Amino acid sequence: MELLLILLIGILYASGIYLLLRRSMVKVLLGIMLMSNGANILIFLLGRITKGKPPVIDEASKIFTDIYADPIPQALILTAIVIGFGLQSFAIVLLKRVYSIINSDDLDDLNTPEEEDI
Amino acid sequence: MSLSLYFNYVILPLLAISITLIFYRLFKGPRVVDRVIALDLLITTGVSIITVYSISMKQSTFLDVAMILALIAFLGTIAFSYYLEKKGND
Amino acid sequence: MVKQFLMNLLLAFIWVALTGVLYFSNFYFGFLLGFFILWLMNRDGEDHRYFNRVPRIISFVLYFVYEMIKANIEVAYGVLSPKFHMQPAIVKYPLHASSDFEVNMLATIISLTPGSLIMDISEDKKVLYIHVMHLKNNDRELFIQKIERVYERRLLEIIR
Amino acid sequence: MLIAVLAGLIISILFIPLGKYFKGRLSVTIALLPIGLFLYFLSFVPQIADGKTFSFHYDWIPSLGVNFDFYLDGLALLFVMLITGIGSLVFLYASPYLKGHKYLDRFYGYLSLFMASMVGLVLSDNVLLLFIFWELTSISSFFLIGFNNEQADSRKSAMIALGITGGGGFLLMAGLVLMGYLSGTYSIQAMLTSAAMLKGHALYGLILFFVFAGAFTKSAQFPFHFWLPGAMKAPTPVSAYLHSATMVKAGVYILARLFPVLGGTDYWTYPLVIVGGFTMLYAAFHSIFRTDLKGVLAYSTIAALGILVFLIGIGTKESLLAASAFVLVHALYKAALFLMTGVIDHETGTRDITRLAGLRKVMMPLAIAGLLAALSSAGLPSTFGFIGKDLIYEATLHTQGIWSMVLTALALITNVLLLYAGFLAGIKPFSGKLPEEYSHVHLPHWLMWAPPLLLGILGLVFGCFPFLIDNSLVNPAARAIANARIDASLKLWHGFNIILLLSGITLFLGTLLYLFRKPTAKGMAELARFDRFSPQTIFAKSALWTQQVATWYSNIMLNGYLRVYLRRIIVFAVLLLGYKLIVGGHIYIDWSKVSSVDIYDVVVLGILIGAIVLTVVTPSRLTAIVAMSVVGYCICLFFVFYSAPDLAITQFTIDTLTVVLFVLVLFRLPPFLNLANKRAKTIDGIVAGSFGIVISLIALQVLNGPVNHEVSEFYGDNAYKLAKGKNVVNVILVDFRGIDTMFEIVVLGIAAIGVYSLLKLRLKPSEKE
Amino acid sequence: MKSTILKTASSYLLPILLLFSVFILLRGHYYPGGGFVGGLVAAIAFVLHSFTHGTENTLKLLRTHPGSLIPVGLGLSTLSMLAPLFSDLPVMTGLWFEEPVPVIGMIGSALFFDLGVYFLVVGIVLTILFTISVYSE
Amino acid sequence: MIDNTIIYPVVAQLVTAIILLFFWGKSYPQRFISILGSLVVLLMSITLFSKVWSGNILIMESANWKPPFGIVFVADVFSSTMVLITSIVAFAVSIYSSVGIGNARQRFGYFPLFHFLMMGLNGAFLTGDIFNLYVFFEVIIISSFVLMTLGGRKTQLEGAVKYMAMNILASTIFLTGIGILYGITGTLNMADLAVKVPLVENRNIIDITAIFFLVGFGIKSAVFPLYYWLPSSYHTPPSAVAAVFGGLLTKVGVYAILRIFTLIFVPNEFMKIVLTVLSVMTIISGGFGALIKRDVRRIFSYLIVCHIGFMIGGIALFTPIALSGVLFYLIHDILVKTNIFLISGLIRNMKGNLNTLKAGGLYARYPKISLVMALVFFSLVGVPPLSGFWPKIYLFEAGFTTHNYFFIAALIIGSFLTLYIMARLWSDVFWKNPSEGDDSLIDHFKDYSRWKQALLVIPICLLAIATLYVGLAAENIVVVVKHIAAEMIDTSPYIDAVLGNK
Amino acid sequence: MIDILIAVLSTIGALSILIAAIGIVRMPDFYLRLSVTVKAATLGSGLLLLSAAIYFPEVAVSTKAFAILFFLVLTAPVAAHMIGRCAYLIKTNLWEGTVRDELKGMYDEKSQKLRSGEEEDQEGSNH
Ligand code: NA
Ligand code: NA
Repeated sequence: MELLLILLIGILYASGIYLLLRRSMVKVLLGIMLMSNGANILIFLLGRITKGKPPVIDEASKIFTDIYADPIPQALILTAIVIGFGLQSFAIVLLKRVYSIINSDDLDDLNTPEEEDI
Repeated sequence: MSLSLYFNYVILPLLAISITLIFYRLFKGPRVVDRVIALDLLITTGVSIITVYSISMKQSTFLDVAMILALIAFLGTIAFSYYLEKKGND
Repeated sequence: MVKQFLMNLLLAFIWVALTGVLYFSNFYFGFLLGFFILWLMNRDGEDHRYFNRVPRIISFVLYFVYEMIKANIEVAYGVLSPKFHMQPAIVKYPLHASSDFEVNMLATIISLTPGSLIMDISEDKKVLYIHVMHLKNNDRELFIQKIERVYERRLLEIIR
Repeated sequence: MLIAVLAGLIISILFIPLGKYFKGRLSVTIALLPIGLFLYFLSFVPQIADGKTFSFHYDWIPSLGVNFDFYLDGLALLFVMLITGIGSLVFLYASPYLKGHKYLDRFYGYLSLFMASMVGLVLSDNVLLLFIFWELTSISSFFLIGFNNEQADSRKSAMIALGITGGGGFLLMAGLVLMGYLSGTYSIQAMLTSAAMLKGHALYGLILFFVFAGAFTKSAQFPFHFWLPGAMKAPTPVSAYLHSATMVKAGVYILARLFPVLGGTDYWTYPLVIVGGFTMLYAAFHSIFRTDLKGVLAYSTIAALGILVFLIGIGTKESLLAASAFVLVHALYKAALFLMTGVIDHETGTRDITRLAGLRKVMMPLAIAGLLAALSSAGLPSTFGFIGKDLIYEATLHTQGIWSMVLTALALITNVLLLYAGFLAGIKPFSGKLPEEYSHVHLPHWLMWAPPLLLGILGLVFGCFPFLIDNSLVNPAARAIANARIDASLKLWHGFNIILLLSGITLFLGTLLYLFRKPTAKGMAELARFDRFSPQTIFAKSALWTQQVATWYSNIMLNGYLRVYLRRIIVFAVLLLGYKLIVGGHIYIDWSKVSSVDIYDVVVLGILIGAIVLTVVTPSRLTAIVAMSVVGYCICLFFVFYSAPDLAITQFTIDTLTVVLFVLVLFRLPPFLNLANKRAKTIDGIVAGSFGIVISLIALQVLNGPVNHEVSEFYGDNAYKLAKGKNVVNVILVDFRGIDTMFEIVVLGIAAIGVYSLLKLRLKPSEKE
Repeated sequence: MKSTILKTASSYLLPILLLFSVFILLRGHYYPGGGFVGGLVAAIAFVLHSFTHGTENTLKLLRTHPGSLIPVGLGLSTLSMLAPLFSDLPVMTGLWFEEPVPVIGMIGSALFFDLGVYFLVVGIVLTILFTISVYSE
Repeated sequence: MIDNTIIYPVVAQLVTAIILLFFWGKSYPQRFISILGSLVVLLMSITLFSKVWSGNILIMESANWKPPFGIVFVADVFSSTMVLITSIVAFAVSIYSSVGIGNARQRFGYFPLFHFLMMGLNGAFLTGDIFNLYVFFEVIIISSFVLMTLGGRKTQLEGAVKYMAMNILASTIFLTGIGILYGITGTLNMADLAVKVPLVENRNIIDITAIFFLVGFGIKSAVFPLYYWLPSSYHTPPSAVAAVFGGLLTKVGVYAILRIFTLIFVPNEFMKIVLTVLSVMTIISGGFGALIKRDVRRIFSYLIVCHIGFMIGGIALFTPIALSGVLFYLIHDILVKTNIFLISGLIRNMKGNLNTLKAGGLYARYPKISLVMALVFFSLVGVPPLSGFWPKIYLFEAGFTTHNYFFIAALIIGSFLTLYIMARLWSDVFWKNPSEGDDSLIDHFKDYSRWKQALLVIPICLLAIATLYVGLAAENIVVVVKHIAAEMIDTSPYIDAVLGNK
Repeated sequence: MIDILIAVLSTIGALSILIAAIGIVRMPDFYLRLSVTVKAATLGSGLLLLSAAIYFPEVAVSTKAFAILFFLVLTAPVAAHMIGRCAYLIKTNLWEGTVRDELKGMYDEKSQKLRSGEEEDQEGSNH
């Protein structure tokens, strides 16, 4: 399974970067999202994966009686997801604002000739 | 054959085939509404997969995830309808 | 008032079910929580009497499940048969139900029944537009009758 | 001593900003400062003459080895007397010269700053302290050259001067730090013990390069000389003081000062002799083509500086003695000429030699001053200049073999030309017939004519009575430079010898030249034809070229296209990572660490990849979002499969909300346009793909390594016992690593504020920024 | 959107979702869930309401601008982070009541922290979404 | 030593920001609270610094968990110095902002955002946990995004889009690095990492991980070829915002590089070569860019890049002397860069324009303020004995020690370009007469009340005095930076303090 | 015994979902796809959830399963209705085999208000 996830990580990063290199701001945003997903899975995988053993202690016991998945990467990813959500929602709104000014989501239309903005 | 194995080797593969088919529709479209219902169905099937998985793994904890999915999945569909209705077409 | 009370009670029950802790205190807490949420909503209450409905509800549910399985088999047949022999149609169904709640319940039930799907309710809430998979012989009257007989009348009995 | 140095700084700090409250009332009083300092340092003369030296130490930055270490020896004393002495005269002179000027007090502020820095420079024993004052002189010079800053060419000259001297400054700094690093001290006196080591060190050449660069730029040696004529834009007292008598000699000073440490080798001698020699010839030649009085003086100053560098380069006792004496000689006559020029300019409004004549009739004292200075510059017997010239010839003649001929010839030619230039400046304006237009001209305030006259007279006095200064100033200075005993007694009369002959030839040829060659604008225009080969042009061109290269480069780098920037960043990362991966080699799969695969894993993965592909290729924005949410939901399933329910929930909820957000935002947007051509897509595909491969390979390598779960086991063991929770992830989030969560929600809060403000805030046009 | 069905559905889904969100919030320490997800679910409840009833009506229902929940939630979390300072403990140290409380279980600063997160998330999501939808209209 | 004092500069900023949020929309009380809050933080930072300076490294184990299990905050001399400088800058900028930032922006959250940003910076300096560092970085970038777009003019948005895209990329790369590091070592505590990373057998993977951090922090600190966002964006926000950005944001990247590359990854030969090349190119790129620009803030933006190169070069040399130089430069640069952007705002107020070709005559009009500005400019150039001069001694010396002549050449070129550019700027903006009849040249400053004028000028003077102190009392700074450099070379006191092996 | 019950229920459930999946691929138009999927999938999920409710002995878990079922039943029809309505509004084509479309022309183009077709009579009678 690890190998498949490695493949997936590579694809997520690659496609994220590919979209990041587009002119459309929406695509850039999607690229960012794909990449952050890639990073999350990378953290998840590199913390080593465990199937079907969530890090939740049983109702009855006070400590783990079985093996359990590493909770730290999960906590890190959670934090990263939440932060990513904050950034992405702001970015999406920025997109809207940009659109309402230049009437397009082509980033090249946003470039201002330097003389204009001095 | 234990129930756990049955779930793992029969039910889950069945559901896996289902989501593959559903995804085929999502991939193919042709219209966005088709994709949206495929997505909706994908999530419903996802709820099922999680349910089955929790039986197969004997971990009821996963049902919590299924619960959240069941509760808020349709918001996405509503949002897409909202979009399409406002926009008029795709 | 009654409806609010019932809604509140329902919420308290859901709470108990969710937490899975069958204590009176838990119920009480759920009730308070529900009250708070309803207070938040502050909707105008409509009077409804909820007495002796339980047996009817149960029989209706059972009947509905039966209908659902039956229809599901039909759908399965429709999906799996190599040739399409559906006769889909959008049919206008004149409503007897009047309140939002009634209409909604009816719509949900019709939607859950395989082979039929609510497209929309008219602005004046007089008709439902229903998409049917098999409008047998293109006979809309028969379909309308069936809906009325099987679902609407029973439902209204329970609710009203 | 510290007070002596800092007094000027303090005065300047008070004067520059607060000047307007003084309103010029104190301008003469302020001259008490240099006069006081002059007298203070005068008191050291007898002791220094006896061979004593004085050290002063005050802590400043001991940890860095930079302290107020002052060292007063003959060399320092010579310079400090010049600085304070001429400074006194200039301070007095400037008072009437700039009378009523709006920024007179500011002017005095800069001047005090300069004087203090110059005093500090020559007194510093610590090379870095020296450098500090060195740079301060450049800065004060910048402000003084640009004093009339409404004029574009004033500003430009100030810029050029600062550019050249500042640039050289940084090189000098590198050199001084290198010396300090190699010898382990920044004290020049302490460095003397390491002199042999430094001269033998592999980096000796580099040190010399740096030091010479600093000295040549400061002392206006070819090819850096051209800032000096430009600096004549400064008010004339400034030219007299900074750009002739003192500051420009800082370069010479540092060469002299470092001579015992670095000097005396071939690497030292050849560059200095060649550059100095060429500079003196070049500048002397150029001086005779000028028609602007200050231009003439500027070039002759450069020539004099060339002579000094030349002499220090030769590095014999004779030459060092000559240099010591010539510093004084030149300062006296050149300052006099400048001050005199200032008066002429001030009174007649012109400095054009071709128009000036007969002024002796209206300002006799000035004419005397001019004459004395010119004669001294010509080296007429009984002037101090004569002694200077003698010493120079003596120095050149005392070199070995063929060199002696060549160098002497060079000196001769230079002297002839300089003589001409001196006459031109000192005699020409006063001789001949007074033009009508200047008949109303009269003698200015006595503070303006007395200083040049005094300087001229001093030249005569020192020339007639050289014993006044030989043992008191010149010998100690030469001694300090050579770090050896020198006891030459300066004499006006050496008897008939070859030196006298040379002096005579110089005088004869120079006078001849003066009599037969008249300065004309035409001559200058002729010379201007060669401007395109001049260092100034070359520097200007290379500056322009640099500017063009910078423009070209910056426009390529910052072309405004985000995707280009991102692509470069990625390529950079891929190159570094890829290089390391390839170098590291040995990529393998450790099957023992790979877990089994279930069919649903594969299916979900397949769908995930399909959804990614759809996101990338779809032309419909909405489809892209649908596909994106499939990506999210599939990842959510993975999280469920691999034991992360909390993650699954969060991922799912957030994905759904993101869809809502997108949908709310997007419905007004036009469809995707196919904006990229195939080539761009291919390149981007390769870049992105290689990054993906790199990441995958890295992940594989990490997985092959061992794993450490010490921390997570601690969490698992203590989640319930100590933190009273059973969902370890949540316990981590609110307890073990609660700080993360705290600030993570701050991020969210900020994002919300941002969204609100971004959409709600509308600036009025009146909001300025 | 003018769908009657959705309108009706959302008015009974709103209380259910809200209830559910509190449920998720309170049990987070023991099961999957917690303040963050709870807050998201609560926010989704209101978002759904606003889809059908319009943002203005939802705002009326809330009685106050959701943005004001941001400082409240942030403040609550910050206070529970800082509370240990008063007993000379490092920040964020869990402080617990001795006895468990029925229904909720152990009550400690972590719960208040999560509660702060809950309010904050509701405030944030609603601020973002309502600002956008008002802007879009 | 366990001490809650460490967290006060972070918490106090947070609390200030939250209180400010309760005063949403009311600009008058916000100004007051902001200045007061900044003052309180400044006092706390001074306390923290003096505690650390007089004693040991302080740590605070958040949630009372021993490292490496909990997130630990560590105040060594380095971090407490950074916090102190940041607090000085924050105090000055918050005074300046009360007038320098328009009412509209103040009502829409400028002050809370500003304090959140400062909180993030202080947190980033103090945290001893690498993932927590990431979180604080995110706090920093999100608040900077918002501050950058606040007002939403087109140029602002243009800058913000580029700024965001590249910074988010940086964060992702940084996060990837953290993930890899966790995968290798299983820990996130920086001291623990410092112990565990050297024990890892596969050195190659450690080098690779280091590259992730290099690229991530390199983008943040605007190193060639990762610097594009900076010149594209820093001229767009209001000057007070640009001041904080210019002074602190790139420096926190440098801080992170210094921290990570001294504590966890010690640069090997390969890394040193890479860093040298980057530094040389950074200096050239920044210097060239500044040379061709005619807008004051664009010039300053490029100069930031140029001078980042000095610091990166110092890190490449990696000797105690070099690190002392870098640290000294860092302290100097924060104060000066902040101030020059504040100055640019003042110039804009005075001239209504920041184009050097149009503006002019400031010296004649406001001689005293101009001279304060000149002092700052000369400090920037490194005119001795002002603050920018001293670190160069160290850098030169370290360059010679390590025979890194490329860096020395770049240092000279960079210094020279800076000198030339600032002199030209002075000549254009201060000396030259302004072009006549240009409508864009309006003096708003003179219309302000005395009180408002003072609020704009005082912070500039305050920072100028701080700069002057750094220059003239360099001994004190030298002692501090030498101490820090020693801590960087020998990290065992840090590790022992955190992990408690005494 | 219980195991067999669970196996049967879950098999039917999974097959229902499979049918829904086949349906969504095979059905010729959007409305039919929608029609097929919602019910079959809801039924299938419902049966699987029932299995889970039986499988896990704890009351809390079983109620959870029922709660999920309840939510699905509550939301799925609404979602289906919304997307179906929206598809019609944006003029998604009906299959050519469709025998009757009484909704045609009933939406007001601008306001998207849906007429019942009966108000004319009323209004007519009022006149
Ligand atoms: Na969280
Ligand atoms: Na949680």
